Amino acid sequence: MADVAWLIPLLPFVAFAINGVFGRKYLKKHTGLIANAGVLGALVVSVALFIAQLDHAEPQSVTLWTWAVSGDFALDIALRVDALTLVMLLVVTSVSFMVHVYSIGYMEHDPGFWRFFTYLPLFVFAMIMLVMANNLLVLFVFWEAVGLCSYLLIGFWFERQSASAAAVKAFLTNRIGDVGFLIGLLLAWYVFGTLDYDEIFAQAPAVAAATPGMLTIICLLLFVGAMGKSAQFPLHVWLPDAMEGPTPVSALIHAATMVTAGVYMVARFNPLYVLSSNAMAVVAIVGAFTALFAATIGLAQNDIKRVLAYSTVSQLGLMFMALGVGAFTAAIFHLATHAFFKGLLFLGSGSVIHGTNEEQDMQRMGGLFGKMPVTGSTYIIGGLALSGIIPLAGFWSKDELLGATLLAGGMGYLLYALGASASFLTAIYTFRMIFLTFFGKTRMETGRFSHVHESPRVMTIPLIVLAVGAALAGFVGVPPEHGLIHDYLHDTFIAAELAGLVHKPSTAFVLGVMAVSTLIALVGILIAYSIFMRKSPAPETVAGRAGPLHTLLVNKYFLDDFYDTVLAGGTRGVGWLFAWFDLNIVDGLVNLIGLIVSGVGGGLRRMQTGRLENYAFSVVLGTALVLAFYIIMVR
Amino acid sequence: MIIPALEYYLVLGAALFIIGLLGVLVRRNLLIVFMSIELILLGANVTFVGFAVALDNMLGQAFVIFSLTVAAAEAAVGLAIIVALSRHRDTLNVDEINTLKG
Amino acid sequence: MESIPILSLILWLPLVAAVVVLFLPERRAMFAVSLAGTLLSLVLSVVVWVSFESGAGMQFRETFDWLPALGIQYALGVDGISLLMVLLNTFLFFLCIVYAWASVHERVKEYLFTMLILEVGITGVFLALDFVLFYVFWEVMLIPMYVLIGVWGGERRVYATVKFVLYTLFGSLLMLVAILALYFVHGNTTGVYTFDILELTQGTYGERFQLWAFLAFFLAFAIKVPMIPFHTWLPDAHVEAPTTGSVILAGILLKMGGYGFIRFSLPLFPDASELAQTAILVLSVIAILYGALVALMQTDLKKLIAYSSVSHMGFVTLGIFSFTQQGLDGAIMQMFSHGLVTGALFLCVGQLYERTHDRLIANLGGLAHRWPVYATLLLFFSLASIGLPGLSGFVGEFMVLLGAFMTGTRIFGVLAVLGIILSAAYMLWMYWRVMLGTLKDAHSRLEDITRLETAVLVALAVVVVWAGVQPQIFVELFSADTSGIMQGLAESGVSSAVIR
Amino acid sequence: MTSETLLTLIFAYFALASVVFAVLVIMLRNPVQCALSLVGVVFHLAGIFILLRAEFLAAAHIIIYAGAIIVLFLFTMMLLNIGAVERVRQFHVQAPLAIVIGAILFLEFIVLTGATITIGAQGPHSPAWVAGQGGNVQALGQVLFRDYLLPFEVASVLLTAAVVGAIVLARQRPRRPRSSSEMGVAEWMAERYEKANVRSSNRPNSAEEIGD
Repeated sequence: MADVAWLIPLLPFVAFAINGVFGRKYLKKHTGLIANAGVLGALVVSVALFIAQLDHAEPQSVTLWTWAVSGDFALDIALRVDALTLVMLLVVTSVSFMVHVYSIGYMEHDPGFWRFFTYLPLFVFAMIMLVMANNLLVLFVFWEAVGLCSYLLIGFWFERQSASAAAVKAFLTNRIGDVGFLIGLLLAWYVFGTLDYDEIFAQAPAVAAATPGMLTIICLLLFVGAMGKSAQFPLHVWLPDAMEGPTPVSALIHAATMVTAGVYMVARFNPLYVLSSNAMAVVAIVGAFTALFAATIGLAQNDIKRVLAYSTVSQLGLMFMALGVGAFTAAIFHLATHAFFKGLLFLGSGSVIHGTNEEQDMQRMGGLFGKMPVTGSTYIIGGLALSGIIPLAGFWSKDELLGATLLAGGMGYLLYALGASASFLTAIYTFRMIFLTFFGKTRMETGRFSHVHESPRVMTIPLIVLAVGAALAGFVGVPPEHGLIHDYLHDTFIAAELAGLVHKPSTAFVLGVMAVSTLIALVGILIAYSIFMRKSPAPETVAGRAGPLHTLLVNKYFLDDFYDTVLAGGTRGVGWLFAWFDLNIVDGLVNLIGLIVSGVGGGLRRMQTGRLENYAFSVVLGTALVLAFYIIMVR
Repeated sequence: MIIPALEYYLVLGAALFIIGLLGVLVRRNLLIVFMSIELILLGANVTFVGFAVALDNMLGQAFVIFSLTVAAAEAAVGLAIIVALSRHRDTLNVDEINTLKG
Repeated sequence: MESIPILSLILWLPLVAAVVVLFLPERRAMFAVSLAGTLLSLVLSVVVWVSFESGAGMQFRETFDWLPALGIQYALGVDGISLLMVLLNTFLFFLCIVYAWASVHERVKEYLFTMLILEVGITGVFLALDFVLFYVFWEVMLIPMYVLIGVWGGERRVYATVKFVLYTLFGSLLMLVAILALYFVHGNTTGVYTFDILELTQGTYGERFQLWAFLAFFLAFAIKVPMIPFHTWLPDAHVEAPTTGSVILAGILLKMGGYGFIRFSLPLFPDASELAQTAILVLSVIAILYGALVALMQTDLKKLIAYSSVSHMGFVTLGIFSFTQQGLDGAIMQMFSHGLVTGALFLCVGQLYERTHDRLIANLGGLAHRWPVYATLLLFFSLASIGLPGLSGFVGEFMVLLGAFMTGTRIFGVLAVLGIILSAAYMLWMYWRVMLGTLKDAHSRLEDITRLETAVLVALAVVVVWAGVQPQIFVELFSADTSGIMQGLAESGVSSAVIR
Repeated sequence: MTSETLLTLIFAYFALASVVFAVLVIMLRNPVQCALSLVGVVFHLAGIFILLRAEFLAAAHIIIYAGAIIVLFLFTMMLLNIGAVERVRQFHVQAPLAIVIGAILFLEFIVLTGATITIGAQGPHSPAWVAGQGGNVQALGQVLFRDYLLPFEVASVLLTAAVVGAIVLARQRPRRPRSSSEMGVAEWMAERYEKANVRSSNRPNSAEEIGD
């Protein structure tokens, strides 16, 4: 069955190729159908593959061709099919398909329609290859390829300077992470002599015993790559800016799939990470810190998409936190549920933007529920899932990973505190967003408000489908620790169990954590309700009391400005210095040599008087000298 | 056998040669410069013949014949150049002929 | 196959075409002949490729006595390394002539003649198996390049071309001295006075001699590559050269330096190479970072690409002097890829300049609105230049880095990796400023590139993708030869050579 | 007085005389007098040659130099009408320096001739052999026309070439083919003007300008 695995990436790629070559001149609006067909095909094959392998998800690989052989370095392009891949494939293809369908409606009037439906299947192709990669290099190749698609799609409306700037920023920030990844990859080859997953995993214990430091360094470097792609502090700055792209892109790439690549990667390398407790600790702390850090910023943003973006950063942080304590299954579980409800929220916000004629500022919305009932209700489902209200999808997964931190003990308590605070804030900003957008009195001008309309079916149906997913997807993880997904991924993450990182919780413990989580979420929602609906205290009062903290949050802790001036400005400064040095010193030296030569030539030129007797004189002088030399020296 | 000794002839040749050389270096009149060149050739001829006799080898004398030929050819061509030059430039002053100036 | 002197045909066909062009009156006819000549050369080199047996050393050899008294021969031959360079060369020249059809209208006859002679010179450098023959081609190539920049160049062409010629001449004259020294040293020790490259490569030389000869060769090659600080001729030459001149300059001329290092420096002077290793690695890393940073601050498109060449060629020397097979293979792939990608980028800039008459980044913007095809292709080649995985640029850089990570200190590898951030920064910044944003009024009526121009770029793009997706097709050509070089290094007692 | 002393005295006279005449050649102001001094040099050298028993060469020198070359010089002077002494400086600025260098060179020559010349192998043409041939003229003829015939012929070619060259160089360039009557007035005026200009103003500096 794995023999048809190559169809999964191929179908979106074919769609990309067709649209790319013929889209502009011939296909035009039909590109949407072709892209949808390609992604649907991938989805169907993935589901078929999943069903066929439901019982025995043995890792299999399909070698396609040899990439390069040089000395000891030999690398095949191969596809891998195992439990983790299949889970990821399902998430990626299903959300992708929904977004594709939705985009037909959302992008309908855009002149770059064909371009959009060229980039989007390309991204799907790259993402599929990323999760199907069988070795580090292929992973890296498509790691960068999804980054490229992200670049292309963020800068989709290239006439906007801000879009282009955001695209470049995203690419460069990702590149910084990728450099870490690349160095880790090169070190991995240096240490293991191979880039193949299974071979690396097989050698990992021996290497860990021999040079534990090296293993930690490799893990950390790979994690730097994950930080870039999954927007973890301090490389998170690109993701909020990435909202310059069309909203379906934000839903697909910057919420559901690409940004989770980092989580996937760390999970994929679980046999490596479990061998290095230091690396695990770093992952957990970075994740937990990012979760809280981004959630605080999310409180103070007014752009509906930016709130979601910081929320995504925060949720990704939770996943990393789970990874860091060895709860790989919980992380992947949360990844899957997050893909559904965050995809839903983004598409919903897109629907709002579409319906309000390109309004993104929540301060100028309000009272939209009546105008957009489908969008509104699905959005609330997504919001509840994100806040972690039982029994929606987000609840089960978030609860599980919070529980895992507690079980880890030691540092885990701190992590739990960070994670729980993050979920508390999540509930607040999520419902702040919902209340500001859909409820209360509208703050739109009447003329514009009257034109607000519900989106067409091609957009609402994906919303409904995703809402169902957001509501029910959690049940694959029910009962906690023994759900379908746990069994399915059990073998993949066996390393964590062997390393003693998995602790079996008691039923009382599970129920206790669930109760606390629900309580936290409910309190958060209530606070949001009281501030933003009841206005007691009014939002302005809260902001005023927070004072400098509020300023800090609105300005995202001034981190972007810091990067702009210090890093970008510093690089430019050094570049300017070097350019000056090159032009004046290096080239100056070259020209100086030229000047010296021509100066000496000019001096010698004067000796050419043009007078015969001077020349004759010098001949005679020379003869006399030669003879003198002969007489004195030779004889 | 050669009387007086070969060295005397060589010194005579050298003297003529040097005088001719000085003429070339010192005089400004092109015609006299040419005559000085003839002096140089004459100095060389003396040396040739001196060696030819001292070494019992007629080649030296034969060479003087060639030297004479060259002298004649040089005089003919050189004077023709002088004629052409003086027509062109109205001067025989070497100082004024410095087209080679760099 | 044996009876046909196929390499001689590849080498001299452009010359024949050049001579024929001289007697043709009409532009069409001149182009037809030139195209036929270069195409035939290309086809023949593909034929050589197809019938090439990888790992069998020098093949298709042709040897005739030229000046037997001095041991000088007319000797040609290819191994994997030179074959790849010849392929690149004939391919680029063919495309350049095609491109010229669309763009060159002044002094066509002289132009085609110059280009074809240039092709002969460069092909000869890669095919020659005799040092004198090699040197002759090495110098012959300078003359048409001089003419090309000097006649069809930009405003400061005289300065640029004189600088270029003097600079490279300086290096190559030192190389001539070293070649002669090699000849005599080899002759004195073995009694065989020969300029045969293969035979000279077999010999062993004293360390002192190696050092001096290495330095002389090094200067010649380092100037060609160009390594920092011998690079300043490059930006000037590139900026002033006509489009095809830049393509050839960046595409192939620079490769002669890297080729020289691989073919001569390592096998002939292993001990001296080892002594120089650290210094050259340092220079390479400086070139990568410094070139990229300087490129970041350029305002002229051509200068930007010129400095990016300095940066990319830093990877080549880094790979070669990592003394690992991966590094060597990577260096060759990087040369191949850089030839294609930078050649294409210069074509792109040429097309841009022809339409807008402007190369200053600040004066451009938003061109993607008018030129969708051009925008796509420029983006493609910019990404390839960045070293996006899946395209050819990545293969070379990656393998070079693999090699660099095996040198004693991995710091060179780590620093070089940082260069890829910078390369992304300047290329994307350039693309953003030139193609994206709002369109300038002055450019609102410009037409997208023609089908012919598109075809040229697409041809390059296909190879770029091919080499990126399945580099093994190219790597297997020369990996046996590079492994031979590595064996040679190890046998000469180079302790820093890592065979793995 | 032995014949040796006598011969030495004769040599001394001829040598001194020729040197004095040579000095006169380069010292006299009037070129005609210089040419005549050169004749003096040649005659006295002929005496030296006779001392050396190179009778043919003595005769040849007188005939060619005095009879041909110096006459050629005199003809040239007549042709150019520069027999009169020019009222310009006759000697170069570099003269003192040149004389010093010349003296040094002369000293070097003397050092080299006086002390170090070792006579090479004796040739085949001993006085006895010369006498056997019937004298100097016959001996020279034997050598020249038997052993060195080809160089001799080449020399004759050289002479022919020199003659042709001299004629070509000295030939008066044909003036404009058109007479002034065929020119338009303006053209004729322009030509005159140009000529006058070249002759009057440009003369001293023209060479400089060309040189630069």
